[in-house]
Amino acid sequence: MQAVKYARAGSVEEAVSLLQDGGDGARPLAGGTDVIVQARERTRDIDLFVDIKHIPEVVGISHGDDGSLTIGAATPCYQIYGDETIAANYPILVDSTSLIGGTAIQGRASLGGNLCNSSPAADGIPSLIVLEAQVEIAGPNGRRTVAVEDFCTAPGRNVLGAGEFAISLHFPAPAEGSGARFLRFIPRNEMDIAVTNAATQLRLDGDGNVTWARVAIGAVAPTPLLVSAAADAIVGQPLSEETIAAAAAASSAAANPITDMRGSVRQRVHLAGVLTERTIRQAAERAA
Amino acid sequence: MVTVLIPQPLRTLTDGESVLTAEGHNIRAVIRDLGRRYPELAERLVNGSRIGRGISLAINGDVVSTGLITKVPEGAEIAIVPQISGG
Amino acid sequence: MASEHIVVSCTINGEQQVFLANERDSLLEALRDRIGLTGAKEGCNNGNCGACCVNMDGRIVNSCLVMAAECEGSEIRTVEGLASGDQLSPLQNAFLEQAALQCGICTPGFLVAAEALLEQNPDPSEHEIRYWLAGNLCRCTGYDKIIKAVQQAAGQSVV
Amino acid sequence: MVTAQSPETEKYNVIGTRPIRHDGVDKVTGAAQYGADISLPGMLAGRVLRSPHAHARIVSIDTSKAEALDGVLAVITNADFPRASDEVIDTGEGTAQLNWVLDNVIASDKVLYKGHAVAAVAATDHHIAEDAIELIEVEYDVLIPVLDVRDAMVDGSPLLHDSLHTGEMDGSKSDNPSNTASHLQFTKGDLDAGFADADVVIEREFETSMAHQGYIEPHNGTAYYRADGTLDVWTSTQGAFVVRDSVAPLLQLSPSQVKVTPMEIGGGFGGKIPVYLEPLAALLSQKTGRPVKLTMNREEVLLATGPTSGTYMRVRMGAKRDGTITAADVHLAFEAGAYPGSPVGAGAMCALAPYDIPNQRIDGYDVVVNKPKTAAYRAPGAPQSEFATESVLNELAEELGLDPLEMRLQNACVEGAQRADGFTYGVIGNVECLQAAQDSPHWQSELQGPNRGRGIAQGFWFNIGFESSAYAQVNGDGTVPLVLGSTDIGGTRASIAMQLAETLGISAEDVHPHVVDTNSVGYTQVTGGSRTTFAGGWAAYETAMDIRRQMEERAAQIWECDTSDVSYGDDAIIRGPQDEDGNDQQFTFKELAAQLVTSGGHIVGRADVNKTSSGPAFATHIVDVEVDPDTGKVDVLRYTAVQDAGTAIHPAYVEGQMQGGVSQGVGMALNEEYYYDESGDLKNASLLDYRMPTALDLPMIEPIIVEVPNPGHPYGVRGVGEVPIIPPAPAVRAAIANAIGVHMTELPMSPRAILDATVLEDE
Repeated sequence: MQAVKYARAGSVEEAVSLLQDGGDGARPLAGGTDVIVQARERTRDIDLFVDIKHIPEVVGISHGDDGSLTIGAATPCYQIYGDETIAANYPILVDSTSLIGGTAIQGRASLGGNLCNSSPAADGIPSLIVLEAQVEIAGPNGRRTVAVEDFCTAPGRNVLGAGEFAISLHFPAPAEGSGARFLRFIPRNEMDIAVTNAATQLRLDGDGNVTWARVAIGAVAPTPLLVSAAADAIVGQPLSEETIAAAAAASSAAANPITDMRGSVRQRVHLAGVLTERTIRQAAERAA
Repeated sequence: MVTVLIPQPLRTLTDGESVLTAEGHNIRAVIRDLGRRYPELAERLVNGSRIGRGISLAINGDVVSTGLITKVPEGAEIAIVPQISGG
Repeated sequence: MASEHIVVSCTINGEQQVFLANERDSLLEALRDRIGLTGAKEGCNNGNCGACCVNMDGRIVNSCLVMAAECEGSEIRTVEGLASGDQLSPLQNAFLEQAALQCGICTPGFLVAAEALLEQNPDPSEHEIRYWLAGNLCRCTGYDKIIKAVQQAAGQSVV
Repeated sequence: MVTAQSPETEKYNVIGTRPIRHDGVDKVTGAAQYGADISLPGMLAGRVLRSPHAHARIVSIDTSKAEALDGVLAVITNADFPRASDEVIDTGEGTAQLNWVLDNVIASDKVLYKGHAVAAVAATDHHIAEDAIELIEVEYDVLIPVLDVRDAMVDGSPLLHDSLHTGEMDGSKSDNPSNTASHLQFTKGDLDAGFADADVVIEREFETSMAHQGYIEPHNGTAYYRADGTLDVWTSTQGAFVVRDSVAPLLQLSPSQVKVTPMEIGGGFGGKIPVYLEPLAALLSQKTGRPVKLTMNREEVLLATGPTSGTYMRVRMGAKRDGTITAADVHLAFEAGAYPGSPVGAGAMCALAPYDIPNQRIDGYDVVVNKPKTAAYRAPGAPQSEFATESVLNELAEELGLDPLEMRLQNACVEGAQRADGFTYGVIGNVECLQAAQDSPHWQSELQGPNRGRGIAQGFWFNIGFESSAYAQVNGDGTVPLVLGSTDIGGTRASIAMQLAETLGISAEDVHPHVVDTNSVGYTQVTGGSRTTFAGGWAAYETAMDIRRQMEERAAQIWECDTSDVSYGDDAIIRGPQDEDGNDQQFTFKELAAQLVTSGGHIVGRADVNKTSSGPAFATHIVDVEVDPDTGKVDVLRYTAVQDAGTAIHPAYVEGQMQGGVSQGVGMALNEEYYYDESGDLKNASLLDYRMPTALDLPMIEPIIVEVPNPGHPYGVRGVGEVPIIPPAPAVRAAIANAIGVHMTELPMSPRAILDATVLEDE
């Protein structure tokens, strides 16, 4: 473990100033399941942890009167998948949060942390993208909001500037007739990083036409990808073998992966299609 | 009399013979007897007071663990095998 | 590069503890090196094996992924806190009766994790047990007897 | 819980029952002390600097900055050790050259794999030790790494060792240096004639990856060199005496100066036989005069401790239309890692061991590559070689339209059959295992559903015996402390104590087994090779017989009669002649125990045995899988493991060994691999990416224990630990072929590999 100090922030303002004063070596600490490992294995220079999970605004779940949802960035996964309203209205968030790590990881890890760690293979981000989530960021110049698909910029990198950190995620109310599904492919049944993952949200009208869709894929590019071409392939008509296959092909075409110990280029390109197809079908089942 | 089975790679030391017979009440005596006809073989099978490097001997299917003084029953079959380790 | 020491106060197995830790210590290191509770084990030190599982404020966590400094004011339960005196818990007894351990290094983590499962789900299915315990690796048993021990502790009939 | 004894063990009182293991309470309360749990006054923490390169010459090492860091008390390199000779030392069940042992512990002129130890520090705190190794400056001359066993064997390949020449079994050496350390060969019959006799011949090539033992406890070693020149070592090891006999010569100490205390051990599977940290801790302690503890992290374990060999294998096998196997030709090239000593010999001897094949040739090559030095791993060598041969046998059965189980029965070795290496079988349970599998509910059931398949495979392992020691005394209350030298990795305190209890006619609970240090018990070989319950049980039996004799003598003294008139019955009643009044004289064990102290003192029984009649083990496994053709993922649906245990002393722990072996075998079959990049960097050195099965990856594993008692053991014990890791990979391969019609040729049969062999094949 690097020589790292610890500070517990009691408010957003305090966290911002701690992070700002701490400079490049200061990192927000939520569940710690990524940053503590990075500090220990010296894969990232960290000399200060700013613990943000005791800030009331940064932890917890609130449901708006309009059906929208706000999740504190440091809210641990188990609270998210244990929330009955989320399970009913945003089951895709249960998909993601219940397969990040194992039970013990889920006791600490958060969606905000998953997002800010900005791994190309993050299992939270594709779901956030297809749900059109917005991340609220606090920093020295006040607050700003960024669409999740614009958040990650490179492996381990994102739009957060000096002294900034994510405080919450906002989700619009699910539209009538919508359904969403997240799937990942891993060699085991648990505990692995995704070889490839995918999420789809779509809306069906009364006639079974897809009126709107979003498809996102992960672990196939430097950042999780919103694949508009895949969505375009299914929107405006009822789902069919042909449209689903076209969407899958669009995802495979959009994939630009690398070969590493978790998967090969052609495996990932192939799986992007397979998972796109499967999430579309299963999102449609949920929409129906 | 005992029978000694010679694995293929050691037959360079036995003029190609694959099965030899020998006399002896223990391993040392058997090897000494073999050495009268096949001195290079005997040299390979003994390393000072021990059985030769990297090999084991098995009497009737049981690997010898008590070295050159291990008793050899009359009529026994001796095999020459590589050392085995277990996990 | 020098690191300083910090004072942490928390409740461990029902006892109020105040201890001195290196500010770089994880909860696992603090438990083992500073407090002398060596029941939680280091298997991987990055959250992938579960040998260091402890219960923190009612949830199981990998104590290697918690900084000691984070524990200020929290309530920690370790494998050492499962038995009361020489009375083993039903889960501990079940592990012994089902021969659910071989080398025993993963056992503390499994016990802490399985107890947390039974607290929130007293009658889990085999799949629920396997899912809950997927973050705890055991290399000796093939998991059969561990699953059966949890089933036994849950009062289920075990073949 | 199943408590009924098997028909084979019904005649016993203790054997075949399932008592609570003696060390159990300590292990469920967290009280058990494993190697890393030790804490000593004044103890320092050590840390090892490791090579970032797979193959490089060390130009220079500058430790000055590390030494200057506050809190650092010593920094050592290979140069600080006494020069090691090329003498051969006993390293457990094998031997090794002392200088290679040292060079693997800490590199001398070259680093030979990524993670090879280069220097070690001792500091007041492990955080400081970690900082200190970052300050050590090493200049390397990076060399081309040799990473593939076939490339390594080619003339002109870069050499790991300039002094290594290929050794033949006859003692001759190759003229030119080579990465091939040795070649061995076994032959039987006439190979060409055998193939000419065959109606069908199948030839396949296989590649398997290195795979790690994966014990959950990382290596550790604590040493304290005292002012009087004695050295104490505490460590998690499979063999305390091996540690003593390795550390002593490396530090040029007498074995009598070194005491090794085996701590509880968190798994080993063969990987905790070699020394890694103990010599470093010892030298650091010698330099500082304080106890030093070294522990590895998981990355170090995967980078630098023994995995099992990766291989290239080729098998050609021929059979007649009726299923008779006529010939088999097996070529095995095993990666030894950085220094010679792969398990290719055992692999070669096991390759065709279950089958009576008249014409055979088996060639084996031990090849060094720039990867960690391999160590024993559960039935070392056999999971690879039998994967190759069992796989080809399954394909032959498929080609001939024969039931693969029937075909095995048809060719199975029985008592009197001789292997190519010259071994002749005594009483074995090969056929009995196959028959039990045939009769099992699993084999009798029908598998339904798309993309599902069933596979079967057989496994063979020798089991070993060797030296074990024990002693026990009889306390006044009739309890018996039993002192052992065998590290208890999986319940052997219980299985050995049960054999003592059985022999004495007392309960398992009245025996209190203890594992002690190397000064407190006679020489005992490693816990490994499936030998511990066999040989430890022998020692316990002899110890108990010694006690029985002494108790007969004591009773004779008390009754003032001839010892020959006293008999110790198997019911633990000591019976003497009638007394002067014509009354029967007898003691129960406890009654006589209570009188020992007043009738001449306590009784201590002891034994030191060196047995090799360990009795081979066979196993038959059946597996059902489902393959996802779109992702290449294999799910294991159902698993049955049949195995001959000889006599199952503690059936629950026999089952546990079978289930655990299956789990490791399935891991090797499906996902476990060493993933290197072209520079020799191991890219998956974590338990995240070295994927061992989780609880969610396996179904319940149905164990069927067959008992064909070993005539070479008083209770018929055969080793049980190793053979169950062998059949899973070929059985899973057959099941995959049965499910989707593809015959895989590599291990692991990962989703990536299966996709490459199926939907992505033409791309």
